[in-house]
Amino acid sequence: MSETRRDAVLSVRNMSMNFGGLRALSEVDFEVRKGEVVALIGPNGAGKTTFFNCITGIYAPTEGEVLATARDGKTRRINGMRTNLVCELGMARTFQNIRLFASMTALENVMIGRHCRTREGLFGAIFRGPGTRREEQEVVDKSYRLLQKVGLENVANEYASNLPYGAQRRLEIARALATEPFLLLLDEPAAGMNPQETLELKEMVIQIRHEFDVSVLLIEHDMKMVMSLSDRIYVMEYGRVIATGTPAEVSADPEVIRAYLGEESDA
Amino acid sequence: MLELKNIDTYYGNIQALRDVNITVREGEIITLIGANGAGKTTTLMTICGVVPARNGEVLFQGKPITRLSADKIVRMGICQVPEGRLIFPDLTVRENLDMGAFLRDDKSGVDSDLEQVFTLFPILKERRRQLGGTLSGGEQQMLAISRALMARPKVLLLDEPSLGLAPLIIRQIFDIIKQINRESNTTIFLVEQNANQALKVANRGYVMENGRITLEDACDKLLANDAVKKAYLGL
Amino acid sequence: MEYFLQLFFSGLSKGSVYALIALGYTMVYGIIELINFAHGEIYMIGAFTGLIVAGLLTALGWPVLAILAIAIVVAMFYSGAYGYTVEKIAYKPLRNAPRLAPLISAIGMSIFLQNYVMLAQTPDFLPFPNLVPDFAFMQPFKSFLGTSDLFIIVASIVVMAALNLFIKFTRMGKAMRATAQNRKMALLVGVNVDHVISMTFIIGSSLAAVGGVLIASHMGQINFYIGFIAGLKAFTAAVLGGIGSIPGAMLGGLVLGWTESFATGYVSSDYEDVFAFLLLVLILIFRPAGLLGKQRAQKV
Amino acid sequence: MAAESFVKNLKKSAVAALWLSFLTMPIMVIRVDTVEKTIAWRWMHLVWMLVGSFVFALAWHFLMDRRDRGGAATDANVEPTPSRFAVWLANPRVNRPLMALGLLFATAFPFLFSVYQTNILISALIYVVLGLGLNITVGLAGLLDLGYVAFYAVGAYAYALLNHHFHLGFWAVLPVGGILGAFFGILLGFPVLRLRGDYLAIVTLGFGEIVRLVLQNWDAFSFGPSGVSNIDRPGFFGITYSVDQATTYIYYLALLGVLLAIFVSGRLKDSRVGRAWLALREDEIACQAMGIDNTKAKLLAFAMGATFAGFMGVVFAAKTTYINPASFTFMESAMILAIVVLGGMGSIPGVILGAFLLMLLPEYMRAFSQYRMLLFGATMILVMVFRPQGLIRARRKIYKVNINTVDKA
Amino acid sequence: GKKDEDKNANATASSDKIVIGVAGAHSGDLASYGLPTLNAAKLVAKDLNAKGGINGKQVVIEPMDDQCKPELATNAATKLVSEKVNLVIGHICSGATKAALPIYKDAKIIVISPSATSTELTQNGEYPNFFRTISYDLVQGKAGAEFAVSTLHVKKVAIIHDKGDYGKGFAESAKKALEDGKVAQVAMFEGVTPGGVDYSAVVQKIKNSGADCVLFGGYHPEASKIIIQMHQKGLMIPFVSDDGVKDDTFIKTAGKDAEGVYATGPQILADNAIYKKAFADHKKEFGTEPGAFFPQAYAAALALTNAVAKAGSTDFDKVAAALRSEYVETPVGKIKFDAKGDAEGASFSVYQVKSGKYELVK
Ligand SMILES: Nc1ncnc2c1ncn2[C@@H]1O[C@H](COP(=O)(O)OP(=O)(O)OP(=O)(O)O)[C@@H](O)[C@H]1O
Ligand SMILES: Nc1ncnc2c1ncn2[C@@H]1O[C@H](COP(=O)(O)OP(=O)(O)OP(=O)(O)O)[C@@H](O)[C@H]1O
Ligand SMILES: [Mg+2]
Ligand SMILES: [Mg+2]
Repeated sequence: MSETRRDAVLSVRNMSMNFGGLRALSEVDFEVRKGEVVALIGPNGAGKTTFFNCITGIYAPTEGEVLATARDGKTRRINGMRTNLVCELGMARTFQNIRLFASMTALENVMIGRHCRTREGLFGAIFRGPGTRREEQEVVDKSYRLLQKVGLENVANEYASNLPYGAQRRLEIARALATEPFLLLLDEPAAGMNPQETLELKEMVIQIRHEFDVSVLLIEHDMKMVMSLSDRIYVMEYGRVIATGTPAEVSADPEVIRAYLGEESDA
Repeated sequence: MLELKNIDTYYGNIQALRDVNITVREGEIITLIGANGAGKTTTLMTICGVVPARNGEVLFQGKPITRLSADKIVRMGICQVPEGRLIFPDLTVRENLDMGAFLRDDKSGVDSDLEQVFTLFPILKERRRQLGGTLSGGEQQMLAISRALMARPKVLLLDEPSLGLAPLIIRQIFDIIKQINRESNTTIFLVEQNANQALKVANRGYVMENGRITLEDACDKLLANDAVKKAYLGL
Repeated sequence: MEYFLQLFFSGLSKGSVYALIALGYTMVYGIIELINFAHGEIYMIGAFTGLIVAGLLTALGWPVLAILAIAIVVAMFYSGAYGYTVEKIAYKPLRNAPRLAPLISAIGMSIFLQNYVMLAQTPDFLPFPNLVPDFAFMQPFKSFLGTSDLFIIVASIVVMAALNLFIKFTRMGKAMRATAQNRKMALLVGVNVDHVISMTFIIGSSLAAVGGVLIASHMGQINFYIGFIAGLKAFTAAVLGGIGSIPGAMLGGLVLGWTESFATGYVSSDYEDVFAFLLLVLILIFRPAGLLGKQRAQKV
Repeated sequence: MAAESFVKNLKKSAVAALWLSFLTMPIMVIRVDTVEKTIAWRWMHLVWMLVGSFVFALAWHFLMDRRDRGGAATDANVEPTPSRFAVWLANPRVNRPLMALGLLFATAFPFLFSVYQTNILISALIYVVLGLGLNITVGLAGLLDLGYVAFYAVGAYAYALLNHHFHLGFWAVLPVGGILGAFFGILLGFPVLRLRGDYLAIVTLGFGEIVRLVLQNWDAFSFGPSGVSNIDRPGFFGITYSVDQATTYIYYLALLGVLLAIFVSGRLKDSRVGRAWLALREDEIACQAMGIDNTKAKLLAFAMGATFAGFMGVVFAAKTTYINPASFTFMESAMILAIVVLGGMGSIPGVILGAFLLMLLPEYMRAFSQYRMLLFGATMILVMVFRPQGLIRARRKIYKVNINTVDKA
Repeated sequence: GKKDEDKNANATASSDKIVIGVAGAHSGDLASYGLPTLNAAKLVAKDLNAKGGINGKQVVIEPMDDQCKPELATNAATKLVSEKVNLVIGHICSGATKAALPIYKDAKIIVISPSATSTELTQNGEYPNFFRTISYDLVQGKAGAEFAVSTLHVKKVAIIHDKGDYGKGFAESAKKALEDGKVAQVAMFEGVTPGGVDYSAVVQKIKNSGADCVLFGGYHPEASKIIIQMHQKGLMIPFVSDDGVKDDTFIKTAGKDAEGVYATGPQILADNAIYKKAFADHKKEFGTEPGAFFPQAYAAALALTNAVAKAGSTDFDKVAAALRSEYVETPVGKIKFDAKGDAEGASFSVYQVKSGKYELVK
């Protein structure tokens, strides 16, 4: 299981994370391959978000190894790497508790995502030469296009904090996409959306995966979305991976039913 | 029990609610569904006096509460589980629950309620010494619900209680809603994205679009309504 | 060794002075996250009220300790009332405003109150009668600690302990902690936030008055400007100890007092403040939330 | 309705007047001398207080009603409806000529008004630049800096000492001041990287005090409290001027500084760097997770702000020709911060207006002599209460999308 | 001559008035040293005006606040210049005075300060327009040091100052005098932070240093706190200080601890009629006793108005000449000014607090 496949973009080996006495993750092995949509599910408090935090550098895992293969084909060890460098490498995330830049407009929020892909510095900003101007316009245009992608172009100039919950979630996705990731990490993107909106979101994710050629790692409690969207699923409980496999395999796994899905899965 | 009459609510100069009329009878479960940004959260905030209505009136047990401050409204027995897992991040789980019972004086009742909440959500008992802010999303949501239960309100306003919870727990939440409605005759005002489930537990439902109530009916009727099916049930 | 002890006690009494003012500071800060620059002025007003009471009662020929008691009570009342009013005028209208707006109105309030007292009373220094008589039993320790030093130390410990119990165990204390963390949430559990904030200001301000009277009596003089430096030092102490934390304010005050005292004693008083601030920077680098402050629960 | 609320306000004001009179009674009325054992009762003060506070309370309630009727205008992210005047002003066809007119006026100023007027305007202009500098650190990047005046002191002492010891001229030291400012900015930035909010505030405050105390105590270096006098006024290719001429000359220098500062901070605000600062202000974690290097952004913000102050320090030393540590107290930092917040955080015209208000107000209130600081403090409170977002609130730029390229995609 | 408001300025300075600017700290932390000067000027002007003014011209006082800050002082000075005031009393702090003087010099306005003691102000000869009624640091410090050595016969002196330009100036010249004299040794030389809540650490340090005398440069608030704490800690050595301490407020605030304290200062004879009158007038007019530097300020106002009267105009050269040549009776003695601008004739001596009053030593 721990043998790394050649097309893995993310592979995690034997990772653990302790908070004081609490072991939030223990000996997790994990892999995302190129172009895949992988879901991570599990009961509340299982350690899913903590897993995201560990691989994006927000926490440094207590043990284990995180390897990422960026678009350049090189594989790097990234545990403990600073968050911004992880993002620059090409792993972008959204947050479970939405973290938008509240008093910036929707468009600007996305433009922030372009930051690590642009180079304009202090002097460029002050003198605003043709190169800078071109880059700026490109940032604006690309960001706007991303807003179109997630259906928010008509609120481009609204403050992010004034958008409804669902729109904020989509805006976070657009912002993450703006960093040109090879791996998109979504933490409960459908939370706060109704079934219809969830459906639209799913379509959106599928489209994004093709168009931007990204792998997606998804935490979600909406089983309908998870089951129909993902190629593979990892199930976590008390910080351990208790099952992996295709949606069909996982949803039939008695362990998973006991720990997470419950008897009659009517999702 | 609770009545909203011609409510208009604004954020600055943006109108979020337009002429909203809702009636909740005692002992009833009603649900309010609607798309993102329809104004559901705003409706609850207006009832609680956090975002006061500019026009119209809110009546509770026949008395107007429109201009009362939020704490007075809570004192009258209206309690809200707010959207987005609002909890006290630097208080422990236990202290958060105690804050829920802030207005209560019956110590023994509070203690037994605490036990009850811990049996409902055993994970909270495990985590009772942890700071609220470090809980996982779902744990925070459970804490928020439990906190409201600790207040023993007459009317419980729930804003998307199932948000971020595992399927198993969601089912449990809806059971709890039914249970407290049945056992302590708590009136419940449920705002849900999970319209399917919500319409199943509730007696009556309202549909909100762009700050207006567009439909109002018994839940089974709404479940059968084509427009509702298409827009909210994802069928 | 004796020199060390002397400096230790100097630092202790100086630190207690800081702590006594810092306690009120930290309370107010804890609840509305406002650096209340006017707190020093409330302390000054407490001292002036104490002076006026002492003046009136001395004229009537009352015994000193009775004067002290009454002066403290009246000063507490008036300072509390000032605190209440200041909050209503300068901070309450700014509840939803950007975070720095009340900070600026606090600075404005500080300037206003200073000049108000200067104009209404006098710009000059006024003698403040010594209301704390020297106790005989303190005589042997005189070169370490005077009676008024002892009074201040005891007062600050008592106030700290009482405040700590109050915050931990009363309903109002609970409401204060809730309000401090999240005002909207506190509203939703039925806390009367306005009332709680007013109470915090009243309590914090009356504590400043206790400090005002005792310290003025200790120093023997006051003028309209004494609040400014005292306020700044108290603020430093509160941050050092971990702002919002009651025992922290006490500890912060003492650490500050000791630093200054030892820096003076072993290096030079020229640089006592430099040492105090350097220590502050050092401590905050290693404990970004102060000595006893809790790092905010930050989960992503 | 209006009459009813007026009567209500009347009542409220009466209560307020009674309360305020009661509150101020001891300090306003009684004056004791505990040595001579005399007591003076000044009951007239109480009468004034009653009348004054009643009028004040009435005005207060009237304005408060008006403010609150404007909806949740205090809410950070709700744009109030711009007044018709603001809309008119926002029209480039109106504001361009207006700006040109303003610039023309500013250019002609020294020839129209007295040296005194020019002189205080120089102070105001210096503070405009300081405000714009601090606006970068506080307004854009959200790093509350209460020790900003330290950088100003660094610039001023750089010129004073280099001039005193080596007779270096104004123009030679000007860049040195800026560079030293930036250097000290970074020096301060490093230890405080991990600190948040008000912990940052106190450390910066401490830093400012340390710089001042060192200047005050280290005689051998800085001449201690007696300061450095006879600093050369700026020359121009060896020409020296009389006081009047020099004032005019420095005025233009300061004006140039202001224009430059407006230009630079305006450009920065809507640039990649500026957006990174805003993001940093809003949410550090998200900011970092979006690939922004927080450390770099913070240090850059400190350094940029400090550079402005360093430059202005040099100008200041050249203007007064004498400096001592008394000019660089905490109160000065507080004033610059007040300029930024009162004017409107992040808003360039706001900061300019704030600087003019806070610097010129005390000057023009000289007529009130001893009451001027009282009124000044009151003004600060009132402006904040009635315009919590500052005099001119910052507006985010509306970016123009190039539709062609977008559609092509 | 270009400004459009010159009309106003001319109105204030019209030929039937003599406008005297009074500049100094009228607000802020040092207001208590600045406002007494303003009061003194007002009292003198009132007296003169009651007698019909100077040569028939009314005297008008124009207060100008500088908070003792250099940059505000330059603003205040330019403002006074542009208002065409004829003469200036002020500024209070040496720093502010240094910043403002070049402006007055350029405008040819006479400035007379009651309290700016920095030695270089007069001694470096740069400001022919500057006079003062207070003796400067070098004289004061030296006087204090010499008194300690020759009269008190001390051997080890602790020199303390308040880190301000006034106090440190005094302390430094005292130190220099002691080191030059080589009779007594300087045990410690340190500044205390003004406005502090407690000075017991520095007092312990003095005690520990084995000094047998304290020389203090600074103002009375710090002095009284230090002396009180010295006595509390049982440190009963002589305390010698400067003009800033020779103030009745000091005796009041330090109470019985003030007894025995020495301070240098201008000689105000107990029966000086002018001072008595000024004192009484102040109480009558303002309801309080005068504050710091009041006698010097009163003297400055008298000297200035007298010189104008003698000169018959406010012309710079004439008034300066009159100041240098005409003796005038003031609270600080019968004085005129020397070529550099320092007061001559003011006898300068050492005082000691005895039963609640400053009394001349010897
Ligand atoms: N900073 C922290 N300090 C202490 N405990 C923490 C911290 N962060 C997370 N935990 C604990 O670790 C466990 C895992 O949390 P995590 O947020 O990863 O859960 P999750 O799987 O994302 O759950 P959910 O589906 O509810 O979001 C939880 O029990 C939580 O209380
Ligand atoms: N603080 C605010 N300031 C300005 N506008 C706001 C604010 N909060 C909400 N709104 C606006 O009010 C409208 C109603 O929002 P509300 O939050 O009530 O919707 P909702 O139905 O609860 O949506 P969701 O399902 O996303 O929670 C939305 O258009 C939203 O943009
Ligand atoms: Mg999670
Ligand atoms: Mg909602």
